Amino acid sequence: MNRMYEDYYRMDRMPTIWCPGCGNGIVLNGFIEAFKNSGLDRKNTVIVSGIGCSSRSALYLDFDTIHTTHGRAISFATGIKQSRPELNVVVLTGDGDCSAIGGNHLIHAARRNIDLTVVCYNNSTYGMTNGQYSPTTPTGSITATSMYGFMESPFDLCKLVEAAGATYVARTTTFHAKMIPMMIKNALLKKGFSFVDCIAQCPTYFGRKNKMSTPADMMKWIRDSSVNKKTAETMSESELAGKFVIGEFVNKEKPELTAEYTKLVERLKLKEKEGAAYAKV
Amino acid sequence: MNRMYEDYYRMDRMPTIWCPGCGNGIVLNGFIEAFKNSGLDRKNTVIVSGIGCSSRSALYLDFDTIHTTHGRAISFATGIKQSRPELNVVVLTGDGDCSAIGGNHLIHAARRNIDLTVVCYNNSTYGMTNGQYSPTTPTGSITATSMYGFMESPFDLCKLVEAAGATYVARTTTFHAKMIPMMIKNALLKKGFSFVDCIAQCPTYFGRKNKMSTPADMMKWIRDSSVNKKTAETMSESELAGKFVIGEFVNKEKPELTAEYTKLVERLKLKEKEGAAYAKV
Amino acid sequence: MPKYELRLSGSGGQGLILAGIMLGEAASIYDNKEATQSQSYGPEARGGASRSEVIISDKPIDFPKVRQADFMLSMTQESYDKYISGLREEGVLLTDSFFVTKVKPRTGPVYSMDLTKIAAEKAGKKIVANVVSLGAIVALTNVVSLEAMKKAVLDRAPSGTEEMNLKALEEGYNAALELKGKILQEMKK
Amino acid sequence: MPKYELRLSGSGGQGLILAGIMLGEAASIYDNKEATQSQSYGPEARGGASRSEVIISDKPIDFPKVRQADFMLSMTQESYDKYISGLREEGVLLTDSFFVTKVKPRTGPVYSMDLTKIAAEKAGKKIVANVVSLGAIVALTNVVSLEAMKKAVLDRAPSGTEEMNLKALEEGYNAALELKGKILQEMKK
Amino acid sequence: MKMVKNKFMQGNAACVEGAISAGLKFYAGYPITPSTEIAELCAEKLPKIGGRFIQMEDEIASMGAVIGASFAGVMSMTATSGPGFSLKQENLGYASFVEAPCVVVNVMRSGPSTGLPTSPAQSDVMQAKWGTHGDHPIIVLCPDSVKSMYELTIRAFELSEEFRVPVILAADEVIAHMREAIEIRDDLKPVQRRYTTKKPGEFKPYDDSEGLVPPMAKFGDGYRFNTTGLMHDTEGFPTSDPVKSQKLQDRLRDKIEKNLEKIVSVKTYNMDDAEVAVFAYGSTARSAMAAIVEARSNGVKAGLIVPETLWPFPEKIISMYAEKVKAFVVAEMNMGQMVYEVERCMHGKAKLLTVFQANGELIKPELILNRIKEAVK
Amino acid sequence: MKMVKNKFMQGNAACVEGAISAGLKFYAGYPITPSTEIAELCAEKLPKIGGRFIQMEDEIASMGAVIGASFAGVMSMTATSGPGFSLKQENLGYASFVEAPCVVVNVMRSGPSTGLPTSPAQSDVMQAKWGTHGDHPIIVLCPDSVKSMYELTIRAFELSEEFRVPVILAADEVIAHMREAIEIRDDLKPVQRRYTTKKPGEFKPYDDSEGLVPPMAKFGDGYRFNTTGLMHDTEGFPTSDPVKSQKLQDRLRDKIEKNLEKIVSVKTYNMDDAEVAVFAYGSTARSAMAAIVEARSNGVKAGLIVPETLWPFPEKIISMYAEKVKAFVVAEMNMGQMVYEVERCMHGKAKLLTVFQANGELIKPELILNRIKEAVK
Amino acid sequence: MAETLHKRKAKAINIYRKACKACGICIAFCPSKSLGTDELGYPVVANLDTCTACNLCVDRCPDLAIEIIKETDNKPEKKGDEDGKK
Amino acid sequence: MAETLHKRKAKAINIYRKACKACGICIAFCPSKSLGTDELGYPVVANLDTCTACNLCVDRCPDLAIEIIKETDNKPEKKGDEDGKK
Ligand SMILES: Cc1ncc(C[n+]2csc(CCOP(=O)(O)OP(=O)(O)O)c2C)c(N)n1
Ligand SMILES: Cc1ncc(C[n+]2csc(CCOP(=O)(O)OP(=O)(O)O)c2C)c(N)n1
Ligand code: SF4
Ligand code: SF4
Ligand code: SF4
Ligand code: SF4
Ligand code: SF4
Ligand code: SF4
Ligand SMILES: [Mg+2]
Ligand SMILES: [Mg+2]
Repeated sequence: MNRMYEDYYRMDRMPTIWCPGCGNGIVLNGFIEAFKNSGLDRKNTVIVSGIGCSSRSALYLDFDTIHTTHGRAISFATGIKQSRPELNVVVLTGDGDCSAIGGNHLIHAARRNIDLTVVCYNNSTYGMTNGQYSPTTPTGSITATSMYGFMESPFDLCKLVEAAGATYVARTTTFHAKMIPMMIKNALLKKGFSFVDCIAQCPTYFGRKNKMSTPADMMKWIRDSSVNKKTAETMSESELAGKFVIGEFVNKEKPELTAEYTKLVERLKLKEKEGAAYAKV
Repeated sequence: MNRMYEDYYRMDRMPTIWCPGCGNGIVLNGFIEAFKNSGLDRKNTVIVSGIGCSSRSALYLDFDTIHTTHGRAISFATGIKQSRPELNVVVLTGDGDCSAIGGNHLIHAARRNIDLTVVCYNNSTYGMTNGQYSPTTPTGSITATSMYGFMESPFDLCKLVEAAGATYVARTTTFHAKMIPMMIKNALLKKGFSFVDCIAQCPTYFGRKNKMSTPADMMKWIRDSSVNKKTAETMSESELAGKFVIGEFVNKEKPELTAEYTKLVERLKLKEKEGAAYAKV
Repeated sequence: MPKYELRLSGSGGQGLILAGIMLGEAASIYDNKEATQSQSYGPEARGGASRSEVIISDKPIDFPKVRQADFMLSMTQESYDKYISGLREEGVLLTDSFFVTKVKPRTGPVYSMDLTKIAAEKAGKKIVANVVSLGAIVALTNVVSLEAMKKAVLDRAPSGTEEMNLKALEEGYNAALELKGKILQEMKK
Repeated sequence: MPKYELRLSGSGGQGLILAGIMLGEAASIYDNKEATQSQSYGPEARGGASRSEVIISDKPIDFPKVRQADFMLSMTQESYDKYISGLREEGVLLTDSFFVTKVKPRTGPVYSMDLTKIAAEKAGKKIVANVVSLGAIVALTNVVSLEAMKKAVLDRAPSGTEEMNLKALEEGYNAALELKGKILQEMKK
Repeated sequence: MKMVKNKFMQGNAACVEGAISAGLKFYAGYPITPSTEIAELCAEKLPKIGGRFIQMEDEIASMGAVIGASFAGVMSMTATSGPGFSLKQENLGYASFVEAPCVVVNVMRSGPSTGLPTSPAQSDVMQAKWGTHGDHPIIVLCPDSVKSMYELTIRAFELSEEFRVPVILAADEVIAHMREAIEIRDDLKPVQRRYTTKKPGEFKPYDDSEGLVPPMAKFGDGYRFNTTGLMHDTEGFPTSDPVKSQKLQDRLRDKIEKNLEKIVSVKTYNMDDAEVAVFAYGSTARSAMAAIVEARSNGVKAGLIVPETLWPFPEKIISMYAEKVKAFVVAEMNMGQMVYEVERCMHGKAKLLTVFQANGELIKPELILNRIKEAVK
Repeated sequence: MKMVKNKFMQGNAACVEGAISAGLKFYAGYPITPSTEIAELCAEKLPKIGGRFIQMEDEIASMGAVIGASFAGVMSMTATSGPGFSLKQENLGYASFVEAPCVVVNVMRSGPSTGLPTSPAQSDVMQAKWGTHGDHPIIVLCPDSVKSMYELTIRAFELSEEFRVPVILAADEVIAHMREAIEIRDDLKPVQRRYTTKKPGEFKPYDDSEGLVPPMAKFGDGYRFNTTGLMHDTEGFPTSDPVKSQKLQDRLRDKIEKNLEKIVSVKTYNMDDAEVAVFAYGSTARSAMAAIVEARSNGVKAGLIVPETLWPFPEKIISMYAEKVKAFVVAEMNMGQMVYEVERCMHGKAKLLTVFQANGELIKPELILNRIKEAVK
Repeated sequence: MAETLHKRKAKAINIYRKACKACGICIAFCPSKSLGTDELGYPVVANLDTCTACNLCVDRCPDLAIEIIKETDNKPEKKGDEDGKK
Repeated sequence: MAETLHKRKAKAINIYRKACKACGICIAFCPSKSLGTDELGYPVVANLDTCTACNLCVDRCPDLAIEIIKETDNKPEKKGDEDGKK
């Protein structure tokens, strides 16, 4: 392994359990690069993950890490952040983890605008359980539970968290690997709920079932399905079906929950003091 | 009780448990009017509800009714619809039921575009448990768990289900009582996931805590906070904060899940037959 | 004093839950007795009849629910109808004579008082009818001392309303004493 | 036949799970014996060593896991290293000589065969190396009849590949028989 | 004509075969190892027979969908494993309380929490009975072979319809993932639901005058009935009447307790003259079988009791044997669960020895054999 | 200086007072009757003392948040009732497995399912022990007065920190909603967590060489430790090694089982010469108390056993009294739950009579008295 | 039907006292102030003549406790304290 | 630093064989076709001269198994089969 990130990896846990060519490694490296560039203090940073291939990320990072239950990472993260607002809290999660079983926690964290950074490793399948359809599986895909072609429509997770109230929302892909650190860094530095959707390949299940026999084939499909945000604006809904729109969608300021709560605590303290002052009179 | 709807109510269950001036009755009457006008067959219609004051609606309606668990009405409805696509399935639910604990089922049903009609009695509080804040409570409001003012932002449920993929989305209020039947009727007739957000008053908890001492006061607040969709388009995000935008937001066609599944079943039957034919050769 | 069970009943807005709590506080905090208070919950508690139950005793209270009440206050006809069967035949009944108009004949004493009217006219506000009742309860039952009751009421009175509440308590107490006297006299006859 | 335990091991893509299933089918469906098959699961099953276990017996099989295997096939060095300790000292070892190069000396017989090469050269495709192995297993162990094994292989062969699979089976069977003969001869020496 | 097909298949596949034979037409689930094959096979097979599959967003929703389908009159099932089984508990309690027939398969893996997701355990057997809040009727079956996974799945559907109760098939990973030959029968009639013969207006969904298990109506048949998870009266409407409440609770208990002979099933081996009884279920019963055979060959009179019904617990049989044997050996792949019941029913009449193991591996016969030997020492 | 304030308050309020005395600084919950007052009081009081409250989107998230806060080093609690308690089970198992100290209050209402939401019951007591999948350590306390709700809440925090285990306070609606006078003490020191004295790099979060309960580190202190719900080794990383797995499971059991004398607490009344022992807990213990007093005044030597610790179950005490008394009477507001344990521990040594009631009403003393009388007949 | 001399649009405003919860909504929002309140807070007809039969009170009544009989309706006026319940 | 005659941008392309999973991504997307594959599918340097040191292979390698030493870098070339693991 090259030594670029060896300080951030738990080297004794390597190699990862990930299959050859799995996109998870690309996203994880991108996260480390972003963290390095963010200037944040590792000591004050907690990595939270759920269950899934992607969620194993937490185990490889030399941070305070907590590998929680399937779908619930964001709720654990919420407890950490609201109880200790001085900590930077990052959630590394999969499309299944954060948008199937965990969809509700995702939208509520966005609504609350709690200062979490959520990175979704979006491979449009449940890799860990051998490749069933997920809420982000493109319509028509073959998976272990949609052998006749997936009949539902996928979520556009960026649109969803935007509608829910997130203050930073962006999407990139493992093909666009250089964009990952940039976006995650912005997300880390945003004081508010931020979400980065990283389209990634699961060559083992999604790829193979959908006639992409190598990891590179799947990355080519990702490349060919990607559309720049600017370009996308000129396209119709039907033209955009099955495409991944890449770019930053939201980057705005809004009062952040834990900071507002701290203000309340201060306010009540003050009141108490004033109360005490009155009492003395 | 006047006899307008006596055929649709379970008269022996009357009066409702709802407080004087509760908005739930207005929405429920609106639903009945809509159903009458829809031309749908009551025999083929199932009403599903969760738990909450609003969810008690199911008990008063002379239909096949199922009063399920808190937040899960949509998942029960999904099972009913996917197992028996010929049934019309209606979900009567509250803001807590469908967007707090049940938020995930809501967005997933919208994503799947399963033919359900979901009517949300949105009183921005948990009436049944005596008025805590809910995911639709306006920022700053006083509730049983936000005695210092609610610090989070509310969901715009219409935007949320639109982003999730719903094919019919509209909002009205109990003040605009005449619009309720119109919108619910459109929702009932839409072959796809439809959602009607009905802003309603909980005078007992939300009203009283927020200095609206009578039900009419709370309806006046609703009236004064309502903005027509057209007007809203000309307003800025900050101008729209705390407002209820009224109107139809989505009304589109998209393949519906259970119908698509029926096609699959037919296709496989055909294949089987062809297979059998081959076998005979 | 042995175990004494009181049930205060009326409708949602009449402040009877609070009255029960103040009674319990008077007994347990200021009179150094044992007391438990409980109340009805649930959807049926919305509007309709509401009730607050207090048990007062010198010894620790085991079973904490009122079974056959020794005393009952009814501030509405509906609550009277609903709960009267839970009052011991010899138990004491106090009603607000304005709201409770139909009372069945019974063995135990019936005190019918203009509680709400007293509150409005003597203390200044209808809403302190619950405190008027507390005064009457002290006079009629002696389960707590008037002193303790006063302290408990003062503890709970929003600042600025202390006087009104004390007035209400006293008016209730006095009116009830008077009525009790009359009735005892009548019974002697 | 008493209980006979086989372990087929190799890497993920070598079709050993399927081989185990076909072996089980041959025994249970066509030879009317009892058979169980099981395999390793889990993240560690991704890449790395994979194994399929088959137990064949005349009597109902109680404990369904292989404990001390009577036979082991290793198609990779890694799987050999990982599982060899589970083979009885007297048990039969079959390896793919191309992939398994380091075999420790042992009491029981070691058959080292060019299974993959046979598949590629004699049957036409590397991927039927698993079926070649099955042929060899039949020849070396007699746990199932060649007839039964053929039927089981045919059942599972995708249409169009029947011949190739049968060929693979036979080639494996013949090559193993030959080798066995040789080795027995050697042992006699 | 009875057609028997011999098939060599996984326990999970046998479950799906059994379910389809029994009449399964609706499956809702969320994938989880080691139960996933059940979902995948249902996704493949159900549309071919006019049934329907849906993968829900989580296990809670899956359980909801299954109950919905049940009231829609469609035979329904879901399958999961530990973490998902925990999530289903609330709706499982609902199903039990509203008496919705349905089948829930829990393929037990090593826990608690995520545990060892691909390794076997038997540590959800108490949860299967007590996992949801409140008292509630439940039936739990436990297969010890691929064949019994097939047969008990069918039995699960039969019992669920006969008693209007969710039936849990508590399989362990070993049984779910191993392959054995089984006979698939073609002549099975789908399980039938008992529908009311009453007319709309006369029908009450929880009419206790019709016996302990009231017949049902289904949505769309014009009955306009109501169902609620609130305490309810015979008409299916909320009540807080203590008498009606107790009556319902009693009936829910009695419909199981008074039908034990129809429900409880226990297999015994060599118990006639046994001095030591081994109590084991699921794949552990296979180890126990090897152990008692070995014990007998060592001259120890050991017998084996294998409950197919874990709940209701076969109290009487255990009490009866407790009077006869010197000792019980309870073996389970957990830290001690069904042993609580065995000990309770033994009433101190015999010695009790145990083999508990919760490390992701099937218990080896020697461990049980050692305890058998200890028991007669 | 000890300052005692007398306050007349609800059980739920006493719970909040106790929690705050113990050091509560974080509450996450989702409202549900009859526990809601706990959330409301925490929302009001916590920010005043520099603590924090959050209302989550459901009970699952609440439990997750509480565990997150626990690892962040903040003393945390959640409260719920039956349906919510069922939903918390998965994460409760996680908390137990990763040994996150926290307190979960379950105010029991009549179930199953939505049941009678405002009426009392004691029907989640088996669930409290067995509700989540997999074997797992847990402690369950049960208050029988407002005072004991205050005290046992404090005790819950103490035990949870001492044993790194989630502690469940299983109150019933009667105790939670009734008001009684209690003494609030001002001199209580907040419960302290045992933190590691090791340096980063040396610290292992599950180091069994440090005794049965390893000291903790918290997030943000530079330890860079890992926690996982997968089977884990002493360093907190996944393992599937059977030996390490069994070792962890054994330690989790032993940290409770080998500390029973520190954990188990039982109150007895008049048991010295009792011929009949009544076993009752929570508000039912109050009825039972009335019953034994009445029984004694009728000349029947009745005593009362009130477990403050429901789990671990006070086995030894029950076994001991079973040898002494003629009969046990078990009274509970359910269809029979703790009775399974009582019967088990009695080993057939005495008669067993029961009073089960699950209709939303507190059991009346007469019912218990009747059984006491029957017992001596 | 006979023409009437005044512009009265409603023949009657029926208030079903047993169904009515005295919430006051109908009164508060009647555009023509045709409704008033009795001492217990229940609605009463204040002025039938001003009623435009707009039906807003009916649409907004949560409890179906009010009914407008239009001049053009054939429906009879409610009699006395009849409840309207079956 | 001494000028070189050719336009070579990379001093070396290090492939860490033990970390590499032979997924082929680096090879497939190298814009300059500088990487090739050995018989087992592992990447090998096909042409160091064409490498533009764009680093795309590094960014896209999931396993940090490849490294570009630029001409301008001071870092030494990897030696032999050294693993790079600590
Ligand atoms: C409650 C629960 N349900 C189901 C599972 C099984 N499970 C583990 S990971 C997973 C899906 C993971 O998908 P995703 O988050 O997209 O991760 P990926 O493996 O694709 O990276 C599922 C369904 C579980 N562990 N817990
Ligand atoms: C699992 C679970 N959690 C919590 C509750 C308590 N509960 C009942 S209704 C309700 C909120 C209802 O809010 P909403 O859906 O908005 O209905 P409303 O009463 O406002 O009409 C809650 C929290 C419950 N019944 N079940
Ligand atoms: S299964 Fe898919 S997601 Fe999981 S490690 Fe393999 S390639 Fe990656
Ligand atoms: S509490 Fe609020 S929502 Fe519930 S019935 Fe009363 S007014 Fe309506
Ligand atoms: S119909 Fe219109 S005008 Fe007449 S009373 Fe009703 S609201 Fe007023
Ligand atoms: S709106 Fe209806 S319920 Fe309210 S006061 Fe008017 S008639 Fe009565
Ligand atoms: S740095 Fe660029 S040009 Fe050089 S090998 Fe890598 S991808 Fe190819
Ligand atoms: S991308 Fe990395 S892991 Fe894949 S082949 Fe190239 S060096 Fe190896
Ligand atoms: Mg995924
Ligand atoms: Mg609401």
